[in-house]
Amino acid sequence: MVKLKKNELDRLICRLAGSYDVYAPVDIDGNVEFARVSSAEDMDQSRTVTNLSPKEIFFPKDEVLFEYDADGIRPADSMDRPIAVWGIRSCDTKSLMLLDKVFGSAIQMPKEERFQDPYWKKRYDGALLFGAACAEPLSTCFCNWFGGGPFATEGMDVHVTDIGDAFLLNPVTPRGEDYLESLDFTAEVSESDRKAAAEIAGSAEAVMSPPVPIDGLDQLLPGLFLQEEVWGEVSAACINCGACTFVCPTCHCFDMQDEGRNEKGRRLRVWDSCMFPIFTSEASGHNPRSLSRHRVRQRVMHKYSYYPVNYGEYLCTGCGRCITVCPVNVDIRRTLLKLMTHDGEDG
Amino acid sequence: MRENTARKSVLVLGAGIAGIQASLDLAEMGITVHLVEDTPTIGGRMPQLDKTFPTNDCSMCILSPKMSECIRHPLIKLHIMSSLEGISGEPGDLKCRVIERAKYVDPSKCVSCGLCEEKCPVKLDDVFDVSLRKTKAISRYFLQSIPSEYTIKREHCLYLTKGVCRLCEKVCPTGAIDYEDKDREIELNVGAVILATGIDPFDPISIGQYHYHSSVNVVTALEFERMLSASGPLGGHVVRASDGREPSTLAFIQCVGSRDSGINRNYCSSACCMFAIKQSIIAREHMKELKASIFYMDIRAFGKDFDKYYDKAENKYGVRFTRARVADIIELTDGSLELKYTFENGSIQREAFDMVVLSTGLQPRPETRGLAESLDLKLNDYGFFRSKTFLPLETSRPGVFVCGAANGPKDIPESVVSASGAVAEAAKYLELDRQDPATQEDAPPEQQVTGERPRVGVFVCHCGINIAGVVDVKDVAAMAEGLQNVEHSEDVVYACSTDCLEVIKQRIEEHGLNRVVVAACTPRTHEPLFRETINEAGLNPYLFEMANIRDQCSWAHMEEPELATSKSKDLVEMAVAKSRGLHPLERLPISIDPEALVIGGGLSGMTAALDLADAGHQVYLVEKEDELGGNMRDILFNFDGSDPQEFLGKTIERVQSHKGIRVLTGANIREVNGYVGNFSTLVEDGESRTETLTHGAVIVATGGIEHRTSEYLYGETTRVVTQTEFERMLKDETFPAGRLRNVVMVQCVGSREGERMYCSRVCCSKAVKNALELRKRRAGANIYMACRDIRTYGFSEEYYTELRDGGALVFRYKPDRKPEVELMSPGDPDSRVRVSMIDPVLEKEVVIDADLLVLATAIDAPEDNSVLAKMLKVPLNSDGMFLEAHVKLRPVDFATEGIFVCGLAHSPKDMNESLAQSMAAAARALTFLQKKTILADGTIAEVRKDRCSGCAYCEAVCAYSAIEIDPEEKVAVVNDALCKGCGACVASCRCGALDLRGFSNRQIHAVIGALDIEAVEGVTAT
Amino acid sequence: MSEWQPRILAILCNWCSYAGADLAGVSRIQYPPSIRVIRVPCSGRVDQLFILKSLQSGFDGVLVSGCHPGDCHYISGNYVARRKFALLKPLLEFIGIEPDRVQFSWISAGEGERFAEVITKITEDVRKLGPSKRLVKKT
Amino acid sequence: MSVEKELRRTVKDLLEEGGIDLFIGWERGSLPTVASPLFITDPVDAERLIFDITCGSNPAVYFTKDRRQFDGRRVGVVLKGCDSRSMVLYIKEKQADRENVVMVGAQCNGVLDRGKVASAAGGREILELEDDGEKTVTLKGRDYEIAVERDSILSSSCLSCIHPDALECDHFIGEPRQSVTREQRLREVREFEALSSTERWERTRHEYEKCIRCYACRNVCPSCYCAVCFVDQNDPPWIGGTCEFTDSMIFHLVRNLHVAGRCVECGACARACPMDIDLLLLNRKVAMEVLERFNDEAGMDITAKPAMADFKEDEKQDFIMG
Repeated sequence: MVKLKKNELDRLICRLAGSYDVYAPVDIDGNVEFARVSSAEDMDQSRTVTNLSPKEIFFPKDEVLFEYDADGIRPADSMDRPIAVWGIRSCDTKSLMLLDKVFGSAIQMPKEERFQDPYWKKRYDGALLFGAACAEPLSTCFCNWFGGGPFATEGMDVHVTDIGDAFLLNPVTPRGEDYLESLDFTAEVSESDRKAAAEIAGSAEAVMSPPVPIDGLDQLLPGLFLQEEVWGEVSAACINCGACTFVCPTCHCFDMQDEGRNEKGRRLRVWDSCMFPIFTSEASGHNPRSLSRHRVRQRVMHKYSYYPVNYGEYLCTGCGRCITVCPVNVDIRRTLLKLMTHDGEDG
Repeated sequence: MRENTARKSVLVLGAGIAGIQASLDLAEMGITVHLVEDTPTIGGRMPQLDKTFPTNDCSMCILSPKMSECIRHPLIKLHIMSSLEGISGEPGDLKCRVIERAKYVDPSKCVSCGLCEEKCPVKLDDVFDVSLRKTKAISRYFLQSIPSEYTIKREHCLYLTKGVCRLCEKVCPTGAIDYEDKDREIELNVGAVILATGIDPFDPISIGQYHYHSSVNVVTALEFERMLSASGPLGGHVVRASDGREPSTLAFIQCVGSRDSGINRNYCSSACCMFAIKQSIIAREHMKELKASIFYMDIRAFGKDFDKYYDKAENKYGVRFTRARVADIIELTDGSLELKYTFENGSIQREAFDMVVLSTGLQPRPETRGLAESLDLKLNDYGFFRSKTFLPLETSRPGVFVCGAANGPKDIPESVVSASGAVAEAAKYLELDRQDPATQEDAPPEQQVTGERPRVGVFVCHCGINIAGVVDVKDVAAMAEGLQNVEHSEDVVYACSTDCLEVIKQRIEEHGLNRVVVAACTPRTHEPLFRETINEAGLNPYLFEMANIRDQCSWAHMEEPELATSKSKDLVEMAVAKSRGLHPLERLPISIDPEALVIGGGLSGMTAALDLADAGHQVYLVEKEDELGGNMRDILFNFDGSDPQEFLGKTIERVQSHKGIRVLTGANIREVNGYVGNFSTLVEDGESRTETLTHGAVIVATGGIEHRTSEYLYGETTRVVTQTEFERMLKDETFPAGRLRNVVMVQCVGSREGERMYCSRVCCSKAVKNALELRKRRAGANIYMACRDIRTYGFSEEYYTELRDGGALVFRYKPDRKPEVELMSPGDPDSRVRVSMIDPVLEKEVVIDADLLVLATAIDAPEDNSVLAKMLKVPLNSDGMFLEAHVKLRPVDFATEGIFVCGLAHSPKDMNESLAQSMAAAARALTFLQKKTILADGTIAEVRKDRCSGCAYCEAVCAYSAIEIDPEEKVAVVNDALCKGCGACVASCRCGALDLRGFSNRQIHAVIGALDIEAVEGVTAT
Repeated sequence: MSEWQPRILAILCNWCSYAGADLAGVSRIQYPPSIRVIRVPCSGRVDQLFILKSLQSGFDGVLVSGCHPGDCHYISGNYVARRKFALLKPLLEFIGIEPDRVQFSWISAGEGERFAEVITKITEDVRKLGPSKRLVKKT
Repeated sequence: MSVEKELRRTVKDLLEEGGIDLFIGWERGSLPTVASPLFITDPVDAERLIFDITCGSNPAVYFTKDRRQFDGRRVGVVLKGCDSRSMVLYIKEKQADRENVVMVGAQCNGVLDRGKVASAAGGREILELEDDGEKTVTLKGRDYEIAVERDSILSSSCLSCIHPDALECDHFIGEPRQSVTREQRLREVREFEALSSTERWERTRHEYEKCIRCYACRNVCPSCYCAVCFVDQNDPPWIGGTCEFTDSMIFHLVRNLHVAGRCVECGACARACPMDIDLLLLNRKVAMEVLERFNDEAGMDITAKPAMADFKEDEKQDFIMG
């Protein structure tokens, strides 16, 4: 572990920018989201949870997959520099790990059939992630339901604790360790530094509400699938705006779109949302999820049943963004509790 | 055998709007029409007009669709430059001798390129543009002539008259000139003849005081119309011929050649007042500073919505209306004109104007007399074909009918009405069979293209040098070759020539083309031809698209060949883009019930019912009162002495005994469902029994009602009566006790003011008629008439003159100073009344002690019109009268197909006019009822139910009630039979649930995105 | 080619404005070769999206022309259209699209001269503005 | 009697003997700044109802969610002025039947803009919120408490609201409120109009470049109830789905035009936007044009045809080339 004085942060960022595209939380018109930075001054590290999740860095809202014309297909311009992120919270680094299971290596497949999304891998595989410890968890934070916590380090290369006048940089992976070793402007960590960090961690833990045990939810949900009434109840207030899916760090559904005329054009991948009526509209015109309750059910099932069945863990990290952003206060925690306590009988 | 063909055809003489309408109606009923026209084009007078009153509709805009429909109709045989020389035989089997004059241009070869006209050395005054423009010896009658081929005026052609020149022959790229062409005489065997020979404007050259011959700034109304016309010789920019200056003051002089017994024009030309008002409004729109004045005797704005137009001219456009006679015009040195005019009180004023427009009246065409002689027809005193009361569309010869202005001045809608009416009359001599267009299509079997990849063929036309002289057509064709899905592309000299059409068919075969694009002239004229061609080659006609690279490119960019070429390429690329998305469209058959429902058992309803029943259709005649007859029961005299009641009695008897008519009296319409051909109507009788009638058409003849006034002490004494009551009094001789010394008549009671800003049209003539009748019965009575304008239009003018000549006194009052009435013996129910009013001649008050005060009360629309209108989904105008589809050209139709209107339900009109309109409504209904099926257009809207949210915006914007929200499914449903394919609903559908076949969202999208427009960098504004 | 030539999409109703364009040609009235015409049955058919899409596709200007009020072949299609244009035009201007890029006119079948004038005017207006950039999609 | 108390009593009555099967109102949610919709069928639950500054979204949308989901039931709903206009619009657009809706208008004192509240709290989490109903709102967090001016955290749609009270309603609860004048309402539009064309363009671009095409604006909008939004249709592909600026801009322009004469200016779109795009400005501009040109305001007159389904022959046509 090393210590970085706050006035040296800019130096670190500049150094990173020398070989990486550096992303960090930035205040854009009052919204804090991850954006490219070239110095520490661009950053706003005050938010525990940014408005938008950093998944967009690795899985853009829209991206050109390839262009085509009469002469054939050309891959889209490829980026040549790796990505570094500063200030990413543990719920978000965890979410990247979850997404990597989908895009990086589909582990339910036999090895030779595993699909690896080159667009994702190009960005994620070489990324250097400086995670930030959460000194002030929010009332909407529920990472501890999923084994996380304000000082969790899963998915980070370096874990960073703000101790007031300095950051403590703790390597989590060899990549992180290598990078820290390459720095010549860090300081030794003192015992009091460690103590300060531990105190911060302790009080952060204390703020968190105790986790609700949700073990077995993935097994329980399929049994509720056909119980229309309970889904009607949990979806009654939902207006299917989809904002939850767009701010969610783990939602990753996308749509393929072709643009072109005559013999040239391009293929794009854009974010989609299961909240939209069109989401499962089939070519025949039939839509198996034409009702709101079925779309809400899909979102819950995907996160808390289908994914865990396939990949062994829930597709949710408890960041709480969906709770904050919802215009009608649909709180996923209440939804899960409701489903868990449902007596299992319809009507 | 021979008789059969005769009874299935009609000769229509004259191809103006009346002739066109009559031909179209007949042809739609399955009758073969020989349309014989003297000039080289159809269209008649209307193409000369700029705008039409009272809607300011563009005349050509509304006429040209009818012209193209007429020329394309397979049952209409057009004989241009032809004349009818004689008729022999009996009605139902008439033999007509027709001479077709030589045209000297082979229409099958002429491609209307215009090179001949350009080169022709003979310059002539142009007839169409009333000599304001020059034309050539080889020419078209006017730019949009139909047919569009050129003809030679032999009396002016140098070669034909002097044997030299032949320039046109040299330049003609298709060898169409044929100097050897000869006149041909043909005999046509027809069941009936309809004369629609039209009318001429009065030539003011003979009226010295207006200096028309000497002052260039004095013009006739028709000349002024051409000046106003955007496509006219001045491009719509009115200037004085003397100095090219825009006039700032303008005088219209009314009744030039009308209402003038001195020159045997003792009739009113009926249209000139409105014509002048229209011209003053249009001129004012062209020239914002213009001050227009109209000098008149009476403003005769008697038609539907005319008075509102008059009011608009006066109050919105500041047109000055001056009631004065122009005695003389003096030309001033600067070319301006000083008018000397006399007011009613005899005072004289002088005023200078920049220009003077003579509102020339209408007179019979000079050929009429000769025609009448050769056809053995009688003319009236003024030289119009003579028709009789009760038989407004018949001539003196059975089997020969007349319409349009040939038997008296008419405006456009009246001409159209009389044309359709004449068709209904002619039908009595014809053998009508119900047509079935769905089974008549004898096109070859259609190739299946759905699911196939588009294989587009492109044909780029040179049009001689019309296109190729500017556009590099080879380059365009080569570019097209490289476009996606284009299997074949070539340039052709004349795409529309017979041999090239064969080439197109061959290429379809050779290359397996399933879409065809022709880059040539305009689809407005040529699309039907090419559609037919590809259809002959087995393709659905809708798999065709045109790029207009002549009219909208080479002709418009003659100096910029390179840019015109690149524009042509773009247009072709866009057309190819659209063609890829073209789908075969089907014209779905809609079956038509042969029965008809006529609502209203007055004269109009009965006449329509009889015409329909005579044509073999079952008619339900529904009358809410207990007996038939309607308002006609109150008409007891006619000008000519004929007996209206006798006629009514006969009509009722015919109706009641006709086995094709079921009369339901005391019955009310409760509900109407369905659409053209398939209506079902719930009728309830007096005892609340209901019955559902099914029928294919509806005629609305619900009539009008006499306005109930409370003005002029009506109801307070028996000596104040309405004209209707007075007529009864005359008939029954039940006058009030005592001598009838003074009878005062007040006109416009309830009309032309307040909520009735319309003229009730019949009251002036009715008052004159009753006054003349009174004079017969009480010779000593003094007759005083208080009026605003006397509106005895047409031939009624004679009787007005007769009344005045007999000593009746006419006072004109203004609406703010109406005649005042007081009871002479208050409390006495039979009190005489004292009437005081201003005498405008003496300019002082006159007081008359009247033994009888007769009020000309207005005609009101029945209040329950609105209920019926809602059931039928048809509109009412602001006066509560039924509003037709188009006030000019569809005067008895509603926008909703299969529903028609006639009589007072439409607007106030007299008996003969109601008769003509009822016949017209019957004929229009027959155009549907005479078909077993009609074909819905292929270009109609369609619904994607899964996208529809049922918001009903489509329903609200559809002018034809062709789309509705299904009450059960709550999504839009298009009625294929009613949809006209305008696409207003489609563009109003936020949900993208609607689309328009043939102009689909996908197709238009493809066209918009067809061009690869390179981003231009580094160019800034210049 | 030397000078930049604006390309303007003209959406014309079949019965009046398209006929007016034909008449201009028949009368050999000359106007700039800037327009590319789409024929539609009625101005009422014009979806506002057509206009926006045209700008996005790179057209430097868009003209929509229909029948004069009262002249509509379909009775009231142009009135329905007019309300749409009445909103689109100020909205585009409001967001800062040069007002002259999108224009509307009424041209009758008899107004060949006027058709040429309208095209000349919109071409000059657009030429002054230079190539369209603001709503053009860059790919 | 307080608005809430009266509301509870009214709803209880309606459920007990007013012949309604369901009532849609609000209850306190899991966050202090946003209330949660409450669907009641049992009169006892009326006690849970609240009505305050946090009842932000437009409850009319439930009538178009899952098209005509309430058919066959008589439904009561508490409505702010804007909500009532949506309800009227629905009735005019055949999305609901007047006889099956019991409209309960309630005195509206404006609703919160959560973006503004968050800024007022400096990004710190808000755990409690107290509204004095007049001037001040107090925000409390883990270690702070601040009083902020009420107007400063109200939705901008409320600050410019000219119809705060439900016009068409069967019951009205509370006192009618003073509304702002038309000119105040259009202040921002006028100010924007006063800028140069280039400036307007720059600002528009800046705003709409933020769009992430999440369609939350559309999805919360009571007037956007198409089964398939044009932007989701691919036959034809009306408009690209990318965040490329012109794609986004055209999406928003068309949405503006699609809600022309239909937008009730409830501000739900702006509040739902995760990117805080100033969506209302264009809506207001269009509403202003609709009013000035067609003399119509969305959802105000239950008998009038909606503006874009109507026309007058002699309408202003200043935008037509002379």
